[in-house]
Amino acid sequence: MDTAIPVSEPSPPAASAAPDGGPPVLKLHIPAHHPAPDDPPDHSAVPRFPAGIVERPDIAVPAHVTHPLADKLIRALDDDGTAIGGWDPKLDPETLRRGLRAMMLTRAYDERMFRQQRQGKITFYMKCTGEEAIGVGQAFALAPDDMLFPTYRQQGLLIARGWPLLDMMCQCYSNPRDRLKGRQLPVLYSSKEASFFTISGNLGTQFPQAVGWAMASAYKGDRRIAAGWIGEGSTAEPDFHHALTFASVYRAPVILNVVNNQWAISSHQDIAGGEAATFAARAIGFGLACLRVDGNDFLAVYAATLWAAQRARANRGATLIELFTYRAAPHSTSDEPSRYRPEDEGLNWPYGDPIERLSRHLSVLGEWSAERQAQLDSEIVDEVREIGREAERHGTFDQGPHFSARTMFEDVFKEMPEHLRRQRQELGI
Amino acid sequence: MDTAIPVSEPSPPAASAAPDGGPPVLKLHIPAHHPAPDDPPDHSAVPRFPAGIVERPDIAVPAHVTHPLADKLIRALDDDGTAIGGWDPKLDPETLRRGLRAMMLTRAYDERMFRQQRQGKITFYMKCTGEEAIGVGQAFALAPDDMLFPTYRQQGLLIARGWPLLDMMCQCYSNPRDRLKGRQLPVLYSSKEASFFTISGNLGTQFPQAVGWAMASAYKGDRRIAAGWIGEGSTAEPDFHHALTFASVYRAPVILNVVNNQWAISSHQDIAGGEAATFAARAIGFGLACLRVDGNDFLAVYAATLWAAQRARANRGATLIELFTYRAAPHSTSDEPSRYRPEDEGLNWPYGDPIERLSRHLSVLGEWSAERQAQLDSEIVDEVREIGREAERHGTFDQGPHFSARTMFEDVFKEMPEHLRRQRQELGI
Amino acid sequence: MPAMTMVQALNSAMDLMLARDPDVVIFGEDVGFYGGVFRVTEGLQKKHGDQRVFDAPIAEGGMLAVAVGMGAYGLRPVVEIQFADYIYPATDQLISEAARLRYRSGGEFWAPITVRAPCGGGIFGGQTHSQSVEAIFTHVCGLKTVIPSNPYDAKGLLISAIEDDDPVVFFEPKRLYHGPFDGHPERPAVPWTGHRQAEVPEGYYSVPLGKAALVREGAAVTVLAYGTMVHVALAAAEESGTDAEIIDLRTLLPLDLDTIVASVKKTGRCVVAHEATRTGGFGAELAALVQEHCFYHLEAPVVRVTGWDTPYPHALEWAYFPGPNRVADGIRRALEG
Amino acid sequence: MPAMTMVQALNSAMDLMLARDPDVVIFGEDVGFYGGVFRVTEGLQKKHGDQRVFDAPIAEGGMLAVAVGMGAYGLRPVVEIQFADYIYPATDQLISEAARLRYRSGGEFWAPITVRAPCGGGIFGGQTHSQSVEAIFTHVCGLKTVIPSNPYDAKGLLISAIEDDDPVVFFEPKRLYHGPFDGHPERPAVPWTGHRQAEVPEGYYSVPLGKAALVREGAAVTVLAYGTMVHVALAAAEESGTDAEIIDLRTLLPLDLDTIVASVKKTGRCVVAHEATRTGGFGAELAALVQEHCFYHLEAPVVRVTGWDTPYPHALEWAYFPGPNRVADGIRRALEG
Ligand SMILES: Cc1ncc(C[n+]2csc(CCOP(=O)(O)OP(=O)(O)O)c2C)c(N)n1
Ligand SMILES: Cc1ncc(C[n+]2csc(CCOP(=O)(O)OP(=O)(O)O)c2C)c(N)n1
Ligand SMILES: [Mg+2]
Ligand SMILES: [Mg+2]
Repeated sequence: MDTAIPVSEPSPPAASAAPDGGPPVLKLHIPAHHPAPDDPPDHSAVPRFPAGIVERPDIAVPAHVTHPLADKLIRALDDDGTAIGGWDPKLDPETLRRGLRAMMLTRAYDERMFRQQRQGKITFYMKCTGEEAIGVGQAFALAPDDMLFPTYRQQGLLIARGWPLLDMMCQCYSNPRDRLKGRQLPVLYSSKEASFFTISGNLGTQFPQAVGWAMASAYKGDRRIAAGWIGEGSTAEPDFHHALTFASVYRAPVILNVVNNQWAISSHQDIAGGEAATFAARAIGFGLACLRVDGNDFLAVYAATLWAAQRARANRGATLIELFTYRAAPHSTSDEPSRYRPEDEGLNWPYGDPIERLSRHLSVLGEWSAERQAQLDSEIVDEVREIGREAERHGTFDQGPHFSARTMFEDVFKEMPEHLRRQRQELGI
Repeated sequence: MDTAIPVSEPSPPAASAAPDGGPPVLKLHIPAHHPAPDDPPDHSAVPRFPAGIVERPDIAVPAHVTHPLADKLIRALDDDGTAIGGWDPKLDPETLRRGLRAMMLTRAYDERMFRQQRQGKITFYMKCTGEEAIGVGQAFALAPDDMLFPTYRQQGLLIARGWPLLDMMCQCYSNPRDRLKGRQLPVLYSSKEASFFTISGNLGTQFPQAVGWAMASAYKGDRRIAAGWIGEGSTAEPDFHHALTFASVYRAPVILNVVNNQWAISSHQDIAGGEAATFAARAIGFGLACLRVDGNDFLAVYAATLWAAQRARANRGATLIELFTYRAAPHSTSDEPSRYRPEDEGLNWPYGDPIERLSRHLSVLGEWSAERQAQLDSEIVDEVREIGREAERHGTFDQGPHFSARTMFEDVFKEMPEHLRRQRQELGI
Repeated sequence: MPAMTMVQALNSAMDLMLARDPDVVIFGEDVGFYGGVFRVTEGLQKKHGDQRVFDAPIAEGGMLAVAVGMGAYGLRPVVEIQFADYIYPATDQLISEAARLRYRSGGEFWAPITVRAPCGGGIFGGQTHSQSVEAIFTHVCGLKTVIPSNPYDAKGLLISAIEDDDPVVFFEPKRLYHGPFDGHPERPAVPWTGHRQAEVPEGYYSVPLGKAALVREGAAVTVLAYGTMVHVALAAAEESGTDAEIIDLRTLLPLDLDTIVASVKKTGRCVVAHEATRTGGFGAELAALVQEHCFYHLEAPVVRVTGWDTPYPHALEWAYFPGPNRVADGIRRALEG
Repeated sequence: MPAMTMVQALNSAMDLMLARDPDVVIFGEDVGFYGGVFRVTEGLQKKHGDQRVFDAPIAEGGMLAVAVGMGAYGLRPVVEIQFADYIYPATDQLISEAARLRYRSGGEFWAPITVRAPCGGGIFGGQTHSQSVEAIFTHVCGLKTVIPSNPYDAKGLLISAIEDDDPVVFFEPKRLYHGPFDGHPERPAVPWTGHRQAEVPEGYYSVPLGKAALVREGAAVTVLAYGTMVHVALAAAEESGTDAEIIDLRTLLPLDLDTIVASVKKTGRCVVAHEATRTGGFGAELAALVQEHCFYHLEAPVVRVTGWDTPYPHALEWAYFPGPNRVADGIRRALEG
């Protein structure tokens, strides 16, 4: 009888042998950077989904029913501007016009402030050009006291909630009317009144905070839900994982939005893991509901957000929404997209421009006309210019005035501790 | 003509209204703790999967073909000890006996060292009782120079690779034969020779390190792959997310193993997000292959690991394997499971004990007998006792000897900088 | 008055705050049903319900993030990090978020979070269950940092921390959970019973943040310590027969500089003691401050007695730990100059 | 010898190391095709291929983790963190892993990683693009910390860092990328061209880690500075007409204590300057060391001139930044005692 079984020698072939006649050595896969600035724009890798074909499940379905939607694209507006399918929210024309106006205001605001940076009046700016349907459409679908945890690219949320442009401009100028006392970079707004959380310069951090706020709301038996936003690039941060984990474990009443605008500065969404799966699909492994939406389709954005909001409010848990769009603007005023992508890539985006598409839709409905569009255009230009001038009268970054240096030591703590008082003295103020 | 569209008023009902007549207020979901210590053990929530029914895809399939496996359980050994289905690796009896021996050795080693702690000879210990098929089965399926990034509960890997128990024991005693110079808690082994990475006390950190090692191996055109392990509780850490993200983006040749032993100290796997989805399903959102395996089935563990290894070696990327098992032992010698779970919960685990199951299988094959089992039992007891005595002769934690305090200042850096030399002097040695 | 261990005192503080304030919630790894691996939250879930005291996924960063969101809502979350050594994954949410909210929002948002974490060595925890990481947080503006040395302070300070509207990092020297520890591992363990500072009122009281305690009066040298090192410093003073004045800082930030300066101006000599690694430890800040404010009263350099600049080695625990002999030696050096 | 900016010098160091050592790989956010947001890796991917220089997901912790695994394999990864302010998510892998591997494995495993990160203010980056976080890392045993102040050192030190077998955190003062900065924002920006230390050999050379540089000899007071503050200190000395000796530390850990002590023993006075928040900053360690080693030579307390203990406020950049006036004032206080 022999039980003296040696333990040391494993049975499979040694590592150096190739299995199944496959390739003999390992290779590292680096996602290709494509297309390069000099190449013609190429969106051939972006699948074309027709509008109206994705079914709209009941908000009460188990999460897994939504999982096949991770590989589709919810679209309500077709290329001709007609609304079709179950995801058409059937908004009245008045609401559609309000949506159009808010999107246009957002774009005009962005344009002015971008120029202000070029003129040296502010230090920095970030536009959301091409992504206006997201901020505006989502704000429209949420209740005004639902709490928002945005990134720097959802100014549309604030504008759609009617938050004064003047206030936003003064933040960018860091002038004495800046409610943030000149402490934050331009565009990192905060407004408790508008239920809009203070935007962080650190990517991702707000995403699980939204889950915590939602947990608190649920704990208190409140009715308000929370919504968080994150860029597709930032989904690689731990915060994304934490948001999904905690939302799943505690069934938090939150909407988790991934804005996939294809780029994270110069890195294509492939570098964030978009090559092998959609970002909506991240929900599957956590048993969360997911929707993947044409982010340039105001109607689809609105409808999907409303679906997720109703689901959350009904204690059915969180939904991850991937908003598929394109960052038409440079990343920020510090960015030089001409170094890493073809200049006209945005113009060729297969899902068009959100403002044009909604405008066309209103026309198709017979609720809009070239004249009304032109009038609204000039109205908005005037409005932004006028408010802009007023804001500048309060001070610009380059010319001042600014908050006094005394204020630098405030709000670090609720009450100023002794050592900060001493430091203030040391500064001689 | 009226384009003066107000922006401020959103259309959906205010937050305070309940949608669709649903529940009026939000509620926070806290996963129930069940069953309590005084309740009868209850595994009714654990689905019973029969053996042999899950198909084995070709290793070359696209990852998504494996995704339905996230909700199944790969089993090769049925309850009677018969191997069935496509995942039977058809190992020869000699290999099976070697596997059995390594598992038994692991268990006997654990038992001795646990007692050593109770006797005050070491400070701390962690057993892997009930999980032996994982360490041993996976080591058997990997090449001896594949790099392992384990947690503290895969001592079976080292033992199956034939690493001397004496060395492991001396680490636990922190005696002068401890290759880690008394610096680490017991069980946090390290062996470059055995391609076994230094175990961290910080949960999760090793998981993305395995991906980095695999990327390096691919970068160098090597043939060795890496494998990492993580507990189901620790999948909530960022490291898990990083591992999946980087493995997906760079198609790293790595096997990512989640050992779901139902518990993380006193927290049930529900607290890690196991209530809403399986841990294998986490792979889906990253486009990685996944397998979910009966971790108490030596054959299934071996077969699944070999599948993932061959796939990785063929440059087809990473596989996430969930090894479904039960932590039969207390979390560690510091733990008191009687405070949070029924004492006999483990005995009732529906998937049995891995050692008994492999032994039964060998018997069914006619390759084993009660006598051989008895003889192996006593052989192993003797072996462990003998090595144990030898190890104790080198010193125990309580009695010493230990490394000299001089060595405390070594290996912080490759060369000792001046300030550490001064501190060593200050200690007077 | 009942004698409480530090564990009981901390438990009592949370029990009271849960009862007084419906906005207090407590979560962390294993804190719910089990009551925490050090049993500090024992019984709280049973008494206050699992909506108020619950287990969290193993994600220190996630816990802090969720706490920030809860704090912004209006809750007062108390988060347990199982060991201070595992706080690193939470640093971004603590430093970039919890600590900065109020400032960056112009005072509109803040997060009244208390982060509890057992710290320090003395239990053979090896390098990942023994760390003292306070210096990482005292460097961060917007955070308060507290380390109690006895049950009475532990309860009173924890109540203050939970009531505070700024984020507080609250480190609990785990070696003190069940008894004072003078740094002599060879002597039998002493329970808290009988210790003056283990007489803890069952009801509500608080110990203010930012106030140090004079635990031993003396004229020859000032010893600045906190946590376990307060007891070690006392032993060192007794054993060396030195007329040392010992100050228990209790709160590192905001620091009670007045008490420190008054003492050092009196004694003219100063020793700083902590378990953390030396370089860049909080002792560096203390030495810097003392020489800034008491330079013309100092008769000798400020001496630092600290953990070495190495990880905490499992089997060499007592060669690493700055025990009474090393503190006494530090005192001697401060006296000799 | 060509004049190089700091950006060019750093780029040249990496270019050379990629060419010399096939085990060097470089990754980080936007470092590949684009060449980094500060363009420090410009052209490297094109020249050395995307297997050697590539973009990483936005996950600082993931990058460090992967670098540790690569290091254990035998590579020499160079990781760029886009701004030092974003290093916090990587602290766990840096502190608990990279820094401890060698120790905890008894010398078997280590990770020769270089972590590059632009640090400091001066570009109106607001509170999340201006931080100086070196003190968090100098407190961690097992890490080396480097901050160059000019192109010559930047290249030589980066080469040393990449060649070093221990993990090195390499902070690059972003305000110095394109020219020296004396702390006078009102004056026109100056390019590196013409600066003595911008004469950088195109080939291989190294500046050893752990050696400070005496950048100005003087007898009245010693100023310890690093990074941008070296230039500010020089301006302060000139403008105040003080006979100040200025030491550029270059490496904070291991620290060149001998050079510091020799100087302070000579001058009897010492000012420490850094941009980071004061409490617990590296200046605390320097002040503590100086008073420990030079107590009987000191004629006045060591003065710290630093960033305030607040976040770096966007519009109050120059009230926050410790400019030449404040350094000169610190010098004056050190001289007056
Ligand atoms: C933690 C952290 N890392 C890095 C950065 C620098 N950074 C700012 S924006 C950005 C790209 C973000 O891309 P994405 O998440 O896709 O958002 P988008 O800009 O496309 O809206 C990076 C890397 C940061 N702000 N925070
Ligand atoms: C970062 C970190 N957080 C917390 C701990 C404390 N801790 C040690 S083991 C453990 C439970 C781990 O559970 P799991 O991952 O399921 O592994 P298992 O013990 O079941 O094998 C915890 C919370 C730790 N070691 N590291
Ligand atoms: Mg993006
Ligand atoms: Mg587990």
